[in-house]
Amino acid sequence: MHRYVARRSALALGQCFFALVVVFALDSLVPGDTADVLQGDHGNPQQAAALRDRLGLDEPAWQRFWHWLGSLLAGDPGRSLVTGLPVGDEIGRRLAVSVVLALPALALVALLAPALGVVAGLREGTRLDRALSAAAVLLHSVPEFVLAMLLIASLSVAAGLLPATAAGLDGAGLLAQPSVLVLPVLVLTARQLCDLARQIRVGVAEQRGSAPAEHLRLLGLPERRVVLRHVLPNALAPASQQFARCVEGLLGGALVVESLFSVQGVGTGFIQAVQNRDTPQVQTYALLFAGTVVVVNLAGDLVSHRLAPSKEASA
Amino acid sequence: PPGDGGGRSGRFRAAFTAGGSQETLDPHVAPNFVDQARAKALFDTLATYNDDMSVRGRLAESWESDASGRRWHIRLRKASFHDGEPVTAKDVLYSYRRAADPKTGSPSQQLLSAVDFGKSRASGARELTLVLKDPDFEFPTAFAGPGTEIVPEGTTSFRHPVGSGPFRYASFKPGGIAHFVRWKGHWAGAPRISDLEIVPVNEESARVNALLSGQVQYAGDISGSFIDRLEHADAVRVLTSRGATAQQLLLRTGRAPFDDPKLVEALLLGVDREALVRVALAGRGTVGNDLFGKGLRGYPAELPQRERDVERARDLVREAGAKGLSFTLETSTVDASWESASTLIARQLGDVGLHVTPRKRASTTYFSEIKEKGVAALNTTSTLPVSDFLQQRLRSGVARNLTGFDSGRFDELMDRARSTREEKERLGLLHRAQRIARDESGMLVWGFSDAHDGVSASVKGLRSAVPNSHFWARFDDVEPS
Amino acid sequence: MTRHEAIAAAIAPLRRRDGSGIRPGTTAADLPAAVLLGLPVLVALIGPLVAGTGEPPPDSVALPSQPPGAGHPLGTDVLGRDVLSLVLRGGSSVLGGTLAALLLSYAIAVPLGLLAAGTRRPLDETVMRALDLLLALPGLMILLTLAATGRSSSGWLIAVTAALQLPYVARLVRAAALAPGCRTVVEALRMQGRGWAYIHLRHLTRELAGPLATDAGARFSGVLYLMASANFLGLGLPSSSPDWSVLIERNSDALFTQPAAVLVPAGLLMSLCVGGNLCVDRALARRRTAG
Amino acid sequence: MTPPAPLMEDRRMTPRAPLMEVRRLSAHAATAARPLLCDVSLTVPAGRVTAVVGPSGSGKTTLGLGALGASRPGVRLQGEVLLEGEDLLALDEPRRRALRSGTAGHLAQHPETVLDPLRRVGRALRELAALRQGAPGDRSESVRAALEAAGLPGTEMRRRLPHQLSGGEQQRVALASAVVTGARLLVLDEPTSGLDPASTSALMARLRTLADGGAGIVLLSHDLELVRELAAHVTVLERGRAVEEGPAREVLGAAERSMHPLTRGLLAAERGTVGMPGAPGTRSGDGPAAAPTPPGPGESEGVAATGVAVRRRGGGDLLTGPVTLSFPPGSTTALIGPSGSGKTTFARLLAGLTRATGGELTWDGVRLPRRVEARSPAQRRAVQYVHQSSSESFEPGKPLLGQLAATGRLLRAVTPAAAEAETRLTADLFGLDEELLHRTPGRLSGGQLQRCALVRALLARPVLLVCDEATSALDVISRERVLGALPGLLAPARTALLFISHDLEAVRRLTHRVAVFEAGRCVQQGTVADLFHTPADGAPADLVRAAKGRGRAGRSRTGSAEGNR
Ligand SMILES: Nc1ncnc2c1ncn2[C@@H]1O[C@H](COP(=O)(O)OP(=O)(O)OP(=O)(O)O)[C@@H](O)[C@H]1O
Ligand SMILES: Nc1ncnc2c1ncn2[C@@H]1O[C@H](COP(=O)(O)OP(=O)(O)OP(=O)(O)O)[C@@H](O)[C@H]1O
Ligand SMILES: [Mg+2]
Ligand SMILES: [Mg+2]
Repeated sequence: MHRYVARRSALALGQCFFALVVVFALDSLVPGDTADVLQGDHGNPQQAAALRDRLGLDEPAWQRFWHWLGSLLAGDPGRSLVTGLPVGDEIGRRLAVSVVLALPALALVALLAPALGVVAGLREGTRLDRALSAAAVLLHSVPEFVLAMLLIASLSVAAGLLPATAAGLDGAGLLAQPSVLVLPVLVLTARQLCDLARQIRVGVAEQRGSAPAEHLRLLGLPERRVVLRHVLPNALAPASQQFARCVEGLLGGALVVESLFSVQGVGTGFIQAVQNRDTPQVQTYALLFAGTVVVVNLAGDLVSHRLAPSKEASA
Repeated sequence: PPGDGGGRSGRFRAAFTAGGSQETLDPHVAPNFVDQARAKALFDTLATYNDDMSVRGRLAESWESDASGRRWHIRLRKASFHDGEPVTAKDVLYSYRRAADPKTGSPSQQLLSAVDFGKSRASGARELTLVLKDPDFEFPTAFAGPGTEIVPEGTTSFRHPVGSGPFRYASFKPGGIAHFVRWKGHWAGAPRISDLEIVPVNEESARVNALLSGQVQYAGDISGSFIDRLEHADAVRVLTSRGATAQQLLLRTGRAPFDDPKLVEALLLGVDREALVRVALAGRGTVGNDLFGKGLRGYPAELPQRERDVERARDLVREAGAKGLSFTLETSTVDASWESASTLIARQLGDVGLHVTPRKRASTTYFSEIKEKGVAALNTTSTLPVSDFLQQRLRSGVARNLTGFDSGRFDELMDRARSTREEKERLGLLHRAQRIARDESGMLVWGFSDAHDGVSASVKGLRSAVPNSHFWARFDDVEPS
Repeated sequence: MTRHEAIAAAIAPLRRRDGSGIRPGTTAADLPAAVLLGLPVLVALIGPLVAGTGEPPPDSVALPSQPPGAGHPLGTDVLGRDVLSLVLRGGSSVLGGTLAALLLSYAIAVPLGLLAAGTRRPLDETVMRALDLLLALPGLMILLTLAATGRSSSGWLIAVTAALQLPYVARLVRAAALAPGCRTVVEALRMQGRGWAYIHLRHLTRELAGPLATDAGARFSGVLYLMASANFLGLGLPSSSPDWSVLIERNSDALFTQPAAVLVPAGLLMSLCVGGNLCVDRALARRRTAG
Repeated sequence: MTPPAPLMEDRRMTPRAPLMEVRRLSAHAATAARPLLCDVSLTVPAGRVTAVVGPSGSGKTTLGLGALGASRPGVRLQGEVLLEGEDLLALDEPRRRALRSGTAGHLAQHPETVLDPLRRVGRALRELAALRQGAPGDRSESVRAALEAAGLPGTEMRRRLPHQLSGGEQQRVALASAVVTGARLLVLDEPTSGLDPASTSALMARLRTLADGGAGIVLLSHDLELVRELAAHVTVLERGRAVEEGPAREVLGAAERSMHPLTRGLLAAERGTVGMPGAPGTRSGDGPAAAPTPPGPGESEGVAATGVAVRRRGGGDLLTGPVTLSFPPGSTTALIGPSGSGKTTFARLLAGLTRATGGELTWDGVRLPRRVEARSPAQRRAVQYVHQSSSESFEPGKPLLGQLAATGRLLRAVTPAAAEAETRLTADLFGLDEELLHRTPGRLSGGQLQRCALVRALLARPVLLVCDEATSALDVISRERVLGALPGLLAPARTALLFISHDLEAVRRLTHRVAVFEAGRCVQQGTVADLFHTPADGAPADLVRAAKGRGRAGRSRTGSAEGNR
């Protein structure tokens, strides 16, 4: 086990590095640079030259990459080309916001998905199951912006119950005003929840009739215990991987939600960095995402390793 | 809670797009609306633009030139910075020199680079003379240009900016809310609201929702279908400034196939401007006549409207030997209307026998890309003084001449106009130059789209105005309700 | 070893208590699902015949985003086109594109996942870690790069969309195939001389049908909207295409002024997803009772 | 012992009140023409063992499940099942279960399938113990007692996951799970099928103690020896009908005294003098198999294992080995040894299903790849393995005929029609009706499936056939048929046989040479006669002693059965 973890961790470093290289290569394939972005439709060649000189954009691309990598290893991911501020601060601020948003969503998913999945799976084929399944798929297939806009229009604009956006709030601001979180978290949760709940539902439906479950029933174990102790663990083993997907989805993929609610999170931050051709930021975000993916997957693998028997007993 | 912080407490919140902003309070680096709104609150300029882009004084009480149009004498009004120091001629010289430095990156760098700072002098605490390298009787437009704000002499850091504008700096986090408070010592009288917060909200729908739910009292830069929604909401008013943005189709006259004037003319005749305004702008705009600045000072309003003539256009295409020619039309999401405009233009030109494929490019680097690439591109320009526009976009060889228009006659007329003291005569020359540009420059101005901002119905004191002009984002006029 | 038998128990053909199971065979409960699924498919297939595939002439262009009214039973879209005729014409591309991307990703990911779930540990690690890499790359970055470098045809979009799904599907397949992979029956088939293709593609994919079908149901809408937003970046279909997902994205700003332009195509897609998923559920349940 | 003392007293005081009563129970499957059970009645008094015997496929498992108010999918029950006076079939599922809870225990015929693969033995048992015992301390004690009752003393087993157990160990863990609830009614379906003789004797003793403690036991078994030893009352089933019932010593006493031909057949088969008419290839006589003729010139040397060993991934050995055994053509080898001694591991290693970590496998001197995937079709054909849990080795939902015939098609390139004909023929030799072959695996009994698995492997005409407990699920008649038919089927291709079994009788009859495993080592190799006359110390000696002991017990059965009552 320890050897496995060590090997995977070494691999993880390699993966992150590879991701950085690819992202950098992609980034340099895209025409234009930060100077172009900053100039927009005004500005002139002299200004552009001065700007490139100041930002160090006239250095060859690979040299910039190595410089950045060097300073990263020294613990400093550099300064944003656009704002000139330390990248670490900017991303840290946005990460705090994303985490404040993602944690409640994650908690909701972790609680509700098994509950819904189990309820529907145990009553597979009944009207309740069909209703829950239809609702889940419906929520999953509504375009996110439609869902968000309808919620905002009804709950914030018309009823005035909840704030419509999180405009201008940082992580601490969000915590101080939790009502702001309600709608974004709801929209964010809806999709992931449906995904996970449906996977658990099939798992439960398959497991509830399995031979071990039937055996426990024959021995007179109450259904609740059969479900909790046998059906659920067996159904959750594959779902743990899906849950890992969820974490990634919540951290990075919450783009639509972040922009619709004007949440200053890493999703929109990354998009902005890419659009602004802000290489140090893009690279740092890439590292953040790659790191998250790798760690979450490793965790998912270890969990399912614990939950499910190993693949081969003999070497 | 929603609706909190309305006018009653004297706090006013305004939402703007902030994507791509450098997130600095340096007024000389102010490319975006949000930067300009922040600069307008903290700083003053020597002058501002009226609605027709004529210039009116602000910090400058008066200005006049000598007979050559080279030496401009300026008198400042009595005003002071937030730290109590008076605004002096030295501050003006320092600010202008800074903005004229290409390293600073001011949008008005080109305008101010006309000044010979070696010869320009402060002739008193509130008087100065700017000496130009070349005569220019239209020079005062530079006093009102964006990025020409007056900062105290020697300022290099804008962490805690000091200006002479109606609001004082209170706090600002990059990417977050800029909080300013009323400055009682402003020369034009203190603003009526006590606090101004400028909130960055990038997504348009979020700005609209924030406004509708009362989280902000002002939402800048709203386009397209959201206007309909706001117009139907009781709690909200829409400030519309007509024809604020010139919508253009740029044809590279220097490159094949548009090096053939026949083809350029065919396109001018083949585009249905009215349909474009009706559909792409949803009727919220006016039809263009292939010239910039409809309704502004110096615009030749007497020219007849150019109409679509499919037959003639088709003939011209045939004559140019370009039947069935295909080319790509560069477009982007820079402007909300381009998506439809490009589709529609492609279809309209299909009628005259041309095959046009829109090609979308990234919005942030769009302008630098179309400088290098492509033969046809969409473009917008927000309101500027007409002479500045002609000078900067259509003279041969200038950096922002995107069509490659190169006409000795045009350049000569422009030079003569600039050195003509008599205003009427000067404008006459500009008219003549514009006639040439209209037919030959390859710049097809098909319409002028309206600009919209939303405000809460309860807000008083704000009026609609084109961006760059005096009344746009003039939050010191807002009355607390 | 015996572990194989024990693991088999976990996934063993599933026994159901008498009477509690649902009855196999088609019942009235299938009808709503079939209708939900059938309606959009029908519109997609027959719509073009009804509406004709050509673009309407430019002078027929009306005001954009008009609510339903005379001449336009469903109003107009942001380009001033008749929503009804767009909806009738825009089904096949969305279904075709999404299905193509999905099928492509499954065609590659299922064998990869099965390969990883096989007995060769190094192979497993290589395949899975390589796919992790794909997972670690921001998909948006790839799409933007494609758009910026001019590789904007539908083929590229489908390929990239499919590639972006690979790690997810492969992981799911691997996880689900791990246990059945060492089932006694699989060993027996191997000994019987059955080839890799038979065991994996026929036997194991049948075992995997449950998780896979569920995943595909959910993934369908994900891919759909991913491709729609890629269209918006300038990839794949032009933004003037009548494609349902493009229509939704394109008219999103007019949700409140001209809801029909968004809600009608979205409704059709939702009906497709819900109907499809419910049918899958039913089919799986039936298979379980029958097995 | 498991049931608490006061209860024991209770039951003793009212010995006549039946704990459970099955009245006119019928079972129908929608797909079967005739009922699986037809009006079967059964009374299970407390403190007694009631046995049900009958040939494979006669409905024992169906009856066992029915006695608990349960049934397999697709099977409907009719009649009354009274558990402590309440009719289980009239109740809804939760009430039925509440009634069973802590009262009834069931040992499934295929215990490997009913253990939760993700839960460690100890935890799974503790949870069941909680049905009866409130305090955690008591639960641990119940678990300990149950494991001991099942013949798995010590705490080591508790930490294992089911897949880390050998077949016999799984069987005993499943038994522990049936008794740990403190059940007073135990339905045991083939409790000894995977056990070695020593464990069987131990189990017998423990079951007797349980019965003495007041438990009512339904014993479904084909092991007549066991039934005679334990049961007071026996019911003989044939094709779902109870054809004979009565006190065990009378019904199973002597062939001559039995009323029904089936019973007579069973008893005759037990003694090895088969009276099943028209069974081709049967071979009477109980002498050991003849020594194989040595390979002729030019004939292959067969399959051989040299110094093979298996190490577990986390360290530790499954097969401490190294084991060296060769299987020349025509040879018959038995592999015996206590449960958990590594027999299955060795067999799977030969088949390429478990990878050897050391040593070499050869066929005709050519190295055999360690993994079955890496073997060529000819190599796969050469070594065929019949799984210990053969019932799990079929594709669900597909008719068996096609599945079995595929071997011939794939490994010997026979035409499908010929392969099917061959399949039918071989199946018939083992007593499998053609009609059965058209069913899907879920609709066959355990013994029927076991024979199908054997047929499938035989159709490959292998060089070496490895049978892992190939007769464990068979009743005496079927076993007799299989043992009788096997040599004839092996002869044409001079197939070598490796026969893993706990059934020393079968070993003696079928094989010439024997290898005894103990704790992953091969501790004795030699002819069967050698083993019986001069067993080595340790496992061989124990096995022989246990076998002889059982034989003696069998012969003095009447007395012992009577002595009990
Ligand atoms: N994955 C595993 N991890 C740990 N121990 C294992 C594992 N698999 C098997 N064992 C142990 O290895 C030993 C040998 O098992 P094997 O199945 O070969 O025994 P066997 O001789 O076939 O027994 P039986 O007669 O009960 O079938 C047993 O003690 C078993 O518990
Ligand atoms: N679902 C079904 N449909 C049709 N026939 C079935 C079904 N289930 C079982 N059978 C048949 O019912 C008969 C009784 O099966 P059961 O498993 O009870 O036999 P058994 O006495 O336990 O046999 P064994 O000793 O081989 O385990 C068998 O002939 C079997 O083929
Ligand atoms: Mg049975
Ligand atoms: Mg074994």
